[in-house]
Amino acid sequence: MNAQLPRWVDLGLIPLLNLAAALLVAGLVVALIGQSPLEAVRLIVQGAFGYGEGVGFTLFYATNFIFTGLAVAVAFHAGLFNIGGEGQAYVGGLGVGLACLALDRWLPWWLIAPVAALAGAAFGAAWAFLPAWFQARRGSHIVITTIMFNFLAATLMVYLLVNVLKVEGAMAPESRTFEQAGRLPRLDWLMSALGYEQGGAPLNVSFLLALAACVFVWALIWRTRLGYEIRTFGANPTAALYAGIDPVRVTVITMLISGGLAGLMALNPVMGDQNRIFLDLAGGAGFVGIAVALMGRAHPLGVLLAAVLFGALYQGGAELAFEMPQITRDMVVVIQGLVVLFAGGLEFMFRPLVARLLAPFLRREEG
Amino acid sequence: MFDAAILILDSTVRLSTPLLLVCLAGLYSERAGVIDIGLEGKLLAGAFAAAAAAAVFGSPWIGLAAAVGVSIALALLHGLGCITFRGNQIVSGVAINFLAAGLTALLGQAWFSQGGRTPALGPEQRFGELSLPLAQTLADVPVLGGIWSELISGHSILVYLAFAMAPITWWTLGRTRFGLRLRAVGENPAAVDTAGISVARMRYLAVACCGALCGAAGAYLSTAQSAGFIKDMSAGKGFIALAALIFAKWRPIPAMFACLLFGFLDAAAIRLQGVSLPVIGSAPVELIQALPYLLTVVLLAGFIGAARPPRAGGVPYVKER
Amino acid sequence: MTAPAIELVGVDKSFGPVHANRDINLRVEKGTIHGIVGENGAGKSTLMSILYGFYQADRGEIRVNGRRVRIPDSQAAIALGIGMVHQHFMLVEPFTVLENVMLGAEGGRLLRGGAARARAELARLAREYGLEVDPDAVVGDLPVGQQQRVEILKALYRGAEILILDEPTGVLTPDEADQLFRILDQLRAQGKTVLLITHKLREIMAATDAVSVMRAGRMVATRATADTSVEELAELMVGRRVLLRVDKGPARPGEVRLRVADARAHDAQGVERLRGVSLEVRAGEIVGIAGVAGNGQSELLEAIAGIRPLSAGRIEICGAPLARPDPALARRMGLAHVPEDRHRMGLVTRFPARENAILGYHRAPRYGNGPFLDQGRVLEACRELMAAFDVRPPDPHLKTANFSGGNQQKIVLAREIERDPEVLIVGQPTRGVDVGAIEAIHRRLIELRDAGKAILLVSVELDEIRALSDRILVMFDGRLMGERDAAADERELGLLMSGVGAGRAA
Amino acid sequence: AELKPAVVYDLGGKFDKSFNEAAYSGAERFRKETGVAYRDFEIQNDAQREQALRRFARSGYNPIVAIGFSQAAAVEKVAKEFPDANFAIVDMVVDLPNVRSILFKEHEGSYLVGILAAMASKTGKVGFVGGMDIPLIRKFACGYRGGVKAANPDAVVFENMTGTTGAAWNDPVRGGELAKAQMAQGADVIYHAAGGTGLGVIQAAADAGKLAIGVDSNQNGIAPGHVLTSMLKRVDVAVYDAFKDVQDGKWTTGFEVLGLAEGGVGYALDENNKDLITPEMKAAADEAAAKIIAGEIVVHDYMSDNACPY
Ligand SMILES: Nc1ncnc2c1ncn2[C@@H]1O[C@H](COP(=O)(O)OP(=O)(O)OP(=O)(O)O)[C@@H](O)[C@H]1O
Ligand SMILES: Nc1ncnc2c1ncn2[C@@H]1O[C@H](COP(=O)(O)OP(=O)(O)OP(=O)(O)O)[C@@H](O)[C@H]1O
Ligand SMILES: [Mg+2]
Ligand SMILES: [Mg+2]
Repeated sequence: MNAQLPRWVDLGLIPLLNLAAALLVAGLVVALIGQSPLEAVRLIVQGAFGYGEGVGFTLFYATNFIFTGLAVAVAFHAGLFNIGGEGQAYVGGLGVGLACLALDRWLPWWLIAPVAALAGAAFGAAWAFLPAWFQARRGSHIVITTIMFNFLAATLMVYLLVNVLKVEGAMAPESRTFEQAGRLPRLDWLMSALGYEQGGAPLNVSFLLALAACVFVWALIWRTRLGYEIRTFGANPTAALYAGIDPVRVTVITMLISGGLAGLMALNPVMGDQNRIFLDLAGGAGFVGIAVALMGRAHPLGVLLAAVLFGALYQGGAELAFEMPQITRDMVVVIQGLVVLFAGGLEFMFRPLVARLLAPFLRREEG
Repeated sequence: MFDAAILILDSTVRLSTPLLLVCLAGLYSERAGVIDIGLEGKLLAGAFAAAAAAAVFGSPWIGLAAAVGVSIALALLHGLGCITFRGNQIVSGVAINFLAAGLTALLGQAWFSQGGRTPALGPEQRFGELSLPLAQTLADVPVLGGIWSELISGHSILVYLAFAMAPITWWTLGRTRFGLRLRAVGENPAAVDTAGISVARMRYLAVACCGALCGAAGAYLSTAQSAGFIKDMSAGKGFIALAALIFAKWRPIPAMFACLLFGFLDAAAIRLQGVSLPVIGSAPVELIQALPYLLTVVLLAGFIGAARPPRAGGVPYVKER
Repeated sequence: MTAPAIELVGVDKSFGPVHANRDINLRVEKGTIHGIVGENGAGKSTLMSILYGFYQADRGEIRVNGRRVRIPDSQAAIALGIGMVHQHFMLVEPFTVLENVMLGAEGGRLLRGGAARARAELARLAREYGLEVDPDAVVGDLPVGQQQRVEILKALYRGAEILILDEPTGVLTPDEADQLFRILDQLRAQGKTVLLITHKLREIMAATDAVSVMRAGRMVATRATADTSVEELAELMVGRRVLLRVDKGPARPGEVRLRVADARAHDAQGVERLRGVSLEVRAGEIVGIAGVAGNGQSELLEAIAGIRPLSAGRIEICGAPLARPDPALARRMGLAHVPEDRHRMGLVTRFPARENAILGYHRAPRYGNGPFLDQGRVLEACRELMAAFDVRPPDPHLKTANFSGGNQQKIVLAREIERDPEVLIVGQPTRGVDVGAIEAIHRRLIELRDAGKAILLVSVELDEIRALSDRILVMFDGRLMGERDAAADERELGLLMSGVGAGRAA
Repeated sequence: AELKPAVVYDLGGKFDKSFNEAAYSGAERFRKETGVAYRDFEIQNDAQREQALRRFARSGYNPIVAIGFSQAAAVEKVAKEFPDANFAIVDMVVDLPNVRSILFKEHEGSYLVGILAAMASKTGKVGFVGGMDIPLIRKFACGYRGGVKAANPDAVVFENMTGTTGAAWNDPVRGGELAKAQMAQGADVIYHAAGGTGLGVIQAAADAGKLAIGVDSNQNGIAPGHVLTSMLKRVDVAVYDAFKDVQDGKWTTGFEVLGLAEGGVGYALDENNKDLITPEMKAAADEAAAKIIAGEIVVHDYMSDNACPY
């Protein structure tokens, strides 16, 4: 039924068709509410990509999703389903924040940032360790344990924020705001090099770190011996055993890397934007990461693109809600749902049709 | 002491009911090889539909019907994605969750203008508590009265439905043609196909069952346990139910006990708050709240061996590659 | 003259770019056993699956008992009295035999009534054809031979008049195979028609009335079995002359390279599968282990390879003890291992060939520096392996699942042999492989022996064991029953394999 | 400056039936009375706070009212960027020349409903259900406890929090269970400060024929006859005043603490609960209110020392 299609069709045309279909249905919903769908799409696109600040926000959100998406993707290659990105990122925020709180009065940002990044990754990894260990050693299902660890992370963080980290006399359960040195620089230089004005967008150097993480994950998975072991274990555990790959070791290491990536995500909101440890700092990015990883087919480039798509939906959606008060923020969630549905769940819907339409043309190409 | 125990158990029953319905829903789907991470969304959509319909038409039964209908529709959408078009089941489930969260709030606001809430439901629009025979008479008999009148009697009809569904599901899976085929299609769809049965049809039936039960659970949430729909009111129950399903290794009767366990932990946590315990004294609220999750992890790591999921779970059935 | 049971006219089938069946014409007479042979990937399974309604032909016509029919799905095939035993069993492993037999033919909404009927019918079939299986056994726990019976029972239970068997003996011991052919004879005697796919030309000669040969998707010839020979069939299949006998000189054994001392091991269920096995393999000899599948051979290979921990005993490779169960360590000590089940263990079928070319050796320094794998060197190594073993197509980037069975096997063999190991342990090297490939594989193993390597060979093909081995050990129920030389009498070996024999003390 | 009012709600959303909704109704009241339109925005995540404030400021909105303590950092930043725009923030102090900070003495209002609860209780046991265990909620709880003890020193107060994730504010089922647990221990009046979760508390109390106390907005109408009263936190007034002050040219900045004296907190008395509040109860509450206003009673503010003496 499915002919082999050229890569540009599989990776370019079909995703575009899917996206278009999602937007079409979203447009119908918008029309039902009595607003102009075209205008809505224009607002989303314009809001997400049309001007500097919008682009800045899009990339800011995308930064979060890249990290959490990569976290899920790495685990996925080992056949592990890490639903715990949310909790790992939350606890990672504690690591990042503690590093900043401890050092922001002594060191410059470029010395604090690596420490904070390491701390975030280490805390995130630590939060992934037990579920990994239990899965590898005791056979407890990693999906459940990571879900449970999400709840535990929330509980731990509320406790710490309210009882330990909160500023005396302040209302909000959050840590003190970091000094200047506890803040990551913004990317104005990069944006203006691209001809944009970043404006108020909190885009910061953790975006560059996210890009580096994409390269890192790509190299790890496809270029290293460890990555080879991870993929082998994920694709065929029996063959992995045969090849002398220790399942416990691979499971634990993979989850540590996955949790570390999720923990790194906290760098963006904590050190890059809010400059303090605050409630719910992961803000659902851990869950969006699942969709991002799956839509990006667990490939870093795909994750990057999917993350930008989601970032654009977040930012463009906010813009839409702003400009069209009748469209509430819930509409944005609906649009996200439709995009995930069409680009993910129904991704093969148009494939047979495309294959049939392109068949005569492709055959000629072959011959 | 005994009374306190009865009250905790009573609360356990109430809290486990939506978990159990959703857990069994997931069981139908996953035993047929369709992983369903969208349980949460279907539960939420069901809760919304039930409350909205009950508010408009004034009857919880119409609400239940609407909930079941809407949840089945979402389940079929999930099916369309991962049965017909062979998409990724997890992505499709995630999409359902997003859609349900967004659409319930959006439609709720559009229809009722109460910020995504449905109007508060009056007693006649909700499922009331059923009083079983003799509940009044026995109420004052020690022990038995507590058990019969408090614990067993006085729940909504959906509670009895949920607890009846566990054995019914067991019987259906084990004793009927439908059940045999459903289990087979989750283990080896190719075997089902070569036996001349349509894999797609079986899987669609399974996800429809899943939708129906999620709908019932939603109706319970919004028209029995509470009196109306609130945005995001499912509060993660779909995921806990999924955990219970894995915990129970995809078997109906253990699923019931797993849900009861989760319900019990929750009920206990609710009642332990602020109570001064021996040895530790009054524990921080957070610790108590974390207890169910901690215990789950401990139980999983300690007592439950590796679970073997239905073999074909998560894999779309592809005959010709 | 009665109409043929099956007649295919101009059947054509493509999977995307793969043209699996080209313009096939075939006549199968009623009440005969009709063999079909062909190389791996020739299109045999595809053709049979079309007949069974599993795939749809793109073109062509099917006639059953002279009547033109459409077979859109398996239900239709069943209704026409066609049953099929697939190459890869179509069984639901966690189900009982009874449940598997009933699936799709339950006879009512509730299982109870149908179950009683099915039980009675199973008892009848068991009596009539000697197809005995415990109806309440869980299929996944049954040995493959029994599983196959379940498949046959399934077909017969559905009233099959025409039975298709796709490589039924690939997984059977000679004994089990004989039993199968007796059953097939009985079926024929009852007027049923059997279509038999196999790579074993001896079986074709012994069991069939007629035989058709496929090559590269085409039906190249049909012969009455009486009028043809193994040599002719092999030539028709492969398109060239094939040497069916292995030529080898006498062995020149050197020092001991592999020593297993009193090894004991358990399986996942805790059953003891190795009950004190001791053996030695010397450089420059092939030691064959004969035995009915499931008597501990798999566990022995896994234990030597470091995959399965021993509960007692010792393993020495090249004179040094294997300190812990670790396949990577065993490899470093000079061991190479061709596992019995290449799909499950020897390959990651989702990977391209080049990545399978380094499976187990991915930590070797020659494939890169530090933590990195050098893609260029991996590719080069894969090309060399493919050239040395004539893997077709020689494309390192092709997904391994898309190679035919024989070529997949060659990839595994090439990887393990070309590493120049001191000790090679091989399980079922030619299972499911066509004659052309068998010839090549056998020749390689002999070459390796002559190069002074120690080889331990496990196979359920007694012919293969006898053809290759310098010494033969027979395994039964986790123990070695005795040692014979290559010229040993087949009957005597057979007795040892079934646990009767003088050498019990060994 | 020209009047062009705007509101930014907190994460709960403008229809949270309590805090944000109060702000919304204040803005609506202003629009109805004056005919001046306003703009509002519901944020979806933390990064949007600044974004929304900045957009409003850039488009010349004035005043811009931010609801909720979580907005403080964002208001501080944006107010510095736009020194000519006027900002107001509810529930937190931002010490800038162009920001009006509005705080409420929730403990005072809670104290009053505490008195009413103690007097309405037949069992001498009352309950409190909070959303998340954060200082603001403890402030409610502490004031309530103070009022209860003042009216009945022997009274028992059960205090529970709902959870630790965002769901804590939207989980009526758990709210209901918490209420049932408290009622099982004897509580017959339960005060909630738990957003949407509180609806479950009210429902459970109503189902059991007991009493609940609403919060922030007037929630007496949710289950008439079963909501004893509601602790009003007049965010609506704060928003309305902010808009109105700009319109009337009477805008001031700095700190505003709205307590009983300023009419910023109070308890709701209307059609729905007039039969529940006896004259004695009303008298007691009003007397306490008078004393608090006069300074004779100082209700302890939990936030001042992170402790509750009651
Ligand atoms: N499901 C499928 N999807 C795509 N291509 C297939 C599929 N099954 C078979 N093919 C292609 O059809 C060709 C014929 O395969 P088939 O399984 O019929 O061979 P075979 O003769 O049975 O080989 P073997 O002896 O190894 O079993 C193969 O070379 C393969 O390329
Ligand atoms: N995805 C695919 N695309 C194209 N051809 C395929 C694909 N998967 C399998 N094939 C082909 O189908 C044929 C049969 O493959 P199968 O998986 O049955 O393995 P096999 O090696 O023939 O099994 P056995 O070892 O039991 O004989 C092979 O020739 C293989 O090339
Ligand atoms: Mg085949
Ligand atoms: Mg084959």
